[in-house]
Amino acid sequence: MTSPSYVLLFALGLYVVAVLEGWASTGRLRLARPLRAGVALLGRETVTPRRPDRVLYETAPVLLLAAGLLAAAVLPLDRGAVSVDLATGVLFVNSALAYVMVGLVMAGWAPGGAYSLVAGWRFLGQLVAYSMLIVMPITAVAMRAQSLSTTAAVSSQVHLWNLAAQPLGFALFFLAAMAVCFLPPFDLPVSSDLAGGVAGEYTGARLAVVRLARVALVLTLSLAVVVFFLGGWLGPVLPGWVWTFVKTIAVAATMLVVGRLVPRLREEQVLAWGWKYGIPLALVNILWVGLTLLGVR
Amino acid sequence: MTPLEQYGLLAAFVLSTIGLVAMLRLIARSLGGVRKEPGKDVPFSGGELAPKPVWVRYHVHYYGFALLFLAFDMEMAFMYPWAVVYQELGLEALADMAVFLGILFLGLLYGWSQGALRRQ
Amino acid sequence: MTWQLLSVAFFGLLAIWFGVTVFRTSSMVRSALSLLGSMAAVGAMFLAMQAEFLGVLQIMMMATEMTIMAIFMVMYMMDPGGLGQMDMTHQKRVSVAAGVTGALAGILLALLPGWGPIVRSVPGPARQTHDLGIELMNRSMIVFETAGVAILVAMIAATSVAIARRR
Amino acid sequence: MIGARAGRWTWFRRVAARAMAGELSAFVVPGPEIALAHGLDLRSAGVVVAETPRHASVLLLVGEIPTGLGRAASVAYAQMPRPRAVLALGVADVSALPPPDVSAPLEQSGLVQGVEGVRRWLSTFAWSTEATAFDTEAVGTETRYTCPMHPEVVQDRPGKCPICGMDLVLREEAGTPHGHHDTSGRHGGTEQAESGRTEYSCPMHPEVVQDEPGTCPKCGMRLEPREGAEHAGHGPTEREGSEGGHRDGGEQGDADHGSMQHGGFMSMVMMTKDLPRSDDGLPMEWVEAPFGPLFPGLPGGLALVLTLDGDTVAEAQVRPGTTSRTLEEGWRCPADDLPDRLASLDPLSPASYRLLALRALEAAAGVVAGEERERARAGALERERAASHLDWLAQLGHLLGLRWLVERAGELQHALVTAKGASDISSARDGSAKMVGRLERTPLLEARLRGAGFLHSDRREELRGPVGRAAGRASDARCGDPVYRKLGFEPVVREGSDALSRLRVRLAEIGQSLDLALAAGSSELSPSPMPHDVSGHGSASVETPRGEATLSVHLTGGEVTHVVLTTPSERHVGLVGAVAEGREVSDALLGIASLDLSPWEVDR
Amino acid sequence: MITLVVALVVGASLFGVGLYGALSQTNLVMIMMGIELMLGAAMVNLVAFWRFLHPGAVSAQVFVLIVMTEMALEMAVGFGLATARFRARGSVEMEEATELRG
Repeated sequence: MTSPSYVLLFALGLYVVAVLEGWASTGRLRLARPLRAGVALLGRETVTPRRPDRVLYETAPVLLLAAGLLAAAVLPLDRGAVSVDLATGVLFVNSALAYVMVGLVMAGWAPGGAYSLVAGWRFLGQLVAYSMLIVMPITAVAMRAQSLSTTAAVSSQVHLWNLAAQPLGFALFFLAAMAVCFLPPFDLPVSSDLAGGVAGEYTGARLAVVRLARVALVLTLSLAVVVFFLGGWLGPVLPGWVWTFVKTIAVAATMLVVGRLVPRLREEQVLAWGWKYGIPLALVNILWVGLTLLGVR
Repeated sequence: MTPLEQYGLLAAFVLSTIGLVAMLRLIARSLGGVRKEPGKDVPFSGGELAPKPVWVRYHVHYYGFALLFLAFDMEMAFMYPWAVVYQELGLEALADMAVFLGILFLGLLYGWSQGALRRQ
Repeated sequence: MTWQLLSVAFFGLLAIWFGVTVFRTSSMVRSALSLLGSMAAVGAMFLAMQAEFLGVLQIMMMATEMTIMAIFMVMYMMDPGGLGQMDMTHQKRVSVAAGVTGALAGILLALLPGWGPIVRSVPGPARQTHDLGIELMNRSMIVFETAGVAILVAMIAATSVAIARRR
Repeated sequence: MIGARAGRWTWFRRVAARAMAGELSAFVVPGPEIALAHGLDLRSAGVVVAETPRHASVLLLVGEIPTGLGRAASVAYAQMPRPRAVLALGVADVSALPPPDVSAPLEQSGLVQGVEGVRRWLSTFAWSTEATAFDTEAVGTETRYTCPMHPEVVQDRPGKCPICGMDLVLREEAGTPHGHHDTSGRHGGTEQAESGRTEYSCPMHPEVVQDEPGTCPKCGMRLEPREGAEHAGHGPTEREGSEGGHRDGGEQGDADHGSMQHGGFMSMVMMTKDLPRSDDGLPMEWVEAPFGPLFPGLPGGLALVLTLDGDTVAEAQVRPGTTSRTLEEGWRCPADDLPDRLASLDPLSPASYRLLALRALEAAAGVVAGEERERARAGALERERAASHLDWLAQLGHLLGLRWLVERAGELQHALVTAKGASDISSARDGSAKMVGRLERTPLLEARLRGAGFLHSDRREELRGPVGRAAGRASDARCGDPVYRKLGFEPVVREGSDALSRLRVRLAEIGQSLDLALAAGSSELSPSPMPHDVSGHGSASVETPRGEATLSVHLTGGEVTHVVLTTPSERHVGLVGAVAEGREVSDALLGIASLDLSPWEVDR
Repeated sequence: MITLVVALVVGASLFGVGLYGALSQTNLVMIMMGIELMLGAAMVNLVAFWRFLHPGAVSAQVFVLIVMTEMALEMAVGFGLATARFRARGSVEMEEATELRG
């Protein structure tokens, strides 16, 4: 595999996730929908609110998209198939995802509307709740891999996937991943009880970018779940990249569907649960991994 | 690839994202501009024209969490290098980190007991 | 090496420019995000100087910290939107003088002495993280645990002053 | 072409227009709940309901649009990006809006046909060389300059704030053509303050100032005349009597008149010292944000205004006037017309009000409807109750982000509204039993709803209908009814008085009502034969889906001469503050939604 | 050599900007931003020295970590104080903190 093929594969993944998202949000599986919806958005006016913070308003969608794509760039699709094999890839995924929050806060503040403002600051609260839960399980993954490289994270799962080695970490990371890409029930920043929230003041081409960024985030986070916990490219018979692809789409579909079965959480609940149960459990997970690794030695 | 080339590639990714967005905006622009009309550029607020500026001092009710988070977050800076060498050092590393996390957890418990972990 | 020089210079300029913007804009959110920009540029400088772990860590930590800073600025500044274009400074002349003097002194110090031979080779990023871990667990163990105590103290201090007793 | 984008057709524009025609999303005015109540199924017609006009390409008008709502709709229309179409179902013409691009009758086939029409419209007029600007009175804005720190300083040219010396910032205000309570009241005050004319102000709400006598839009008290203040900077009046929370406009006005005149430094201590304190003791600034009349998740027409302290609601009130129509003056009518008139009062529960009118007329005329007839009436009433609760569930699903609930409740409601006979009703009953079961098994739902919209028990006596029954109060107009007694009716009572218990009451009532409707056999609202030219007085009450409504009627010679109507939502609208204040926005909205207010019953 | 000097110059300039901010701003929160910038400048210098003079000295990186921690802690305590002060006085302007000057 070569670099352009990663991009193509990722674009294909984006399209599939977009189709799945349409399915999850309208209940109909239509293959042409993302393309048609995208063109329809481009054909509509791109309204700018009166005297917004123009710089932040324009930057926010780009930042959201860039954060999703950059995080994906360090995640491997197959053995040796990774755009940028950073030695600190695991950490880099975190740092790119931190800018999702920056982008949403910008997008919430910039238009100067009450709904988006509330929604933007809400997401910061959500970040305070989930951030530790995304970081700590990844640390436990790095403990097994003895490295911060994402490829090493996959290689360390040859004998046992992290899903089995640290189920608690997987559960926490999965939930936190849903919170990062603000999927239901964590869709506070774009919630329908604030008339679309942060995305509410974006129209036309800008809205298209915001929606694309959301899809990219879902794909990236699913890929991250696969790489860190589901053995990445590991799997019998089929080529590695097919495994990665299949697993990623499966995780994305699960993420998109599962959250819709429960009501949207309140920021207060997300925060309290994240800190009172999430962080202690994440510490227990680290301790568990630490002890099992000692046992292995 | 040397590390520096890798960082260059990451920068190129950022630039191409910007390029992608610019291209989308150009396509959209080629389909027509935005007509200026009264009321159109006012943020939607339930069918009323926005009455007051909202950029005022905003009460963030989760600042108790935020303060704890600011301090607690720094733990990560130490945990990543620790995780890398954990298997090499074994029990000693586990003990070290247990003490460190124990100390931090005390802080968390204190905050909890003082009511930082709730809406203010 | 030219690339290294160019990128250090570029991100350095970016960091300074964002740093200046922090105090020039009257919108508080912009101000906080400019500081984030400055700090992220510093992180990029770390990357350009091949301190990968520190660079990525800096870019990550500052994102959350500076955005949290933004909430406190929006809470406690008089006019967070910067709508009124207020001047929120005092003793401007003294401050400019102090700032310029400080910067010039630093620059002079940087230019004057011969810094001795420059080391070309640098340990790889994976090695750096590993060494850092070993260092933290061995020689700098006390430093590391002290940092833990400092964090504990900060958490206690922050909550004990900031959290109001429930009415 | 007020909805088209300017320009000629090119191939790419054609492609885009075709894509837009395939992806219709509609902003529904008054709201999706009205569409459901009229028996429209938007989803099967291929329309996605948009949460904000910004994301919508169609403005879908359903049924009668009162003037106030038409104004709000025109604002929403102005905020839609072009190309945008107006699809009117059963609406003649809304004065504030451009003439509808597509009109169709108010029924499912009309909707389908209308959607087709919009698709055609998009492929013909999405781009047009004759595109014109949309500019009606309602969205006409006046440009004003105001001080960010002293909102009471308003003038029509740029400059410095006389109080603090800051640059004034531009802001547009809605044009105030006629009777737009909010803006005319509030901002009018400061303009007159400069001229020193006589103005009228509410003794309880000093921020309500207008230049003609009238009643306060907030509390309904009569406004008192007073002399306009000399300086723009002074607050309109003393704050005595405005309890705790009320802070609006001019109240912090003259706090630091002096300190600003000398030196450029503005004292923040002075600025914040009069601000209300939040629970944690921080003096923050509050923002007034409208969450209506057109807000997804709340019934369309409910002009809710929340004063936000961060993301917490400090104050909540419902402004009147959005759905008010000219019904009131027209009450004088032949007795035979009264049922129709009353049925058009509330599109959300027309059958209940028709029944109310029938019963009141019968009471006035001294006629007794036969048991058979009353049974059929009970059947119709219960059917409407179940449908109304399902409609409410769909709205709740929207607020909770439970899409399946929105869809399922909508489908069941649709099935019930269009049901032909007993077999349709019993299949709807089975379907709703399944849905209720699923909802009860939904994880986290209890945690989400418990405590939201809680009402203290000293409010219990004010509560009616399901809200009252969820507070343990078996208040039900059906209890004394012999027909219901025969059908074996027992009111559903739950304890808790919060959103969760209200949900439980309504869930139980859906099944109960459908059982009753099935037991009643037929469902029909037929009037009893009435003597002509009857005179007399009579009153009746009906347990509408929202609670007990009563009507007393005076008849003189076959003419209705005087009518007194009380509706449950009138009572409950005053509870909005109690359920919302001090709560986080989404919780407050859930609490308000759990009251199931009908704005149509509130302003008549 | 040049790169080192450039990095040091950047560090010095950032320090200057931070110093200006810390002195000129009237608001506690803004003063903290100045301090953050100065600490950032310190980190730039530390990393530059590590990279070009002592790449083998891991303790330099530990030092940077400690400075970074210090930044976060300063913010936590600073905002805690700001909250307490705002609650008590309704202002975090330094000009109004007269009782602190004695």
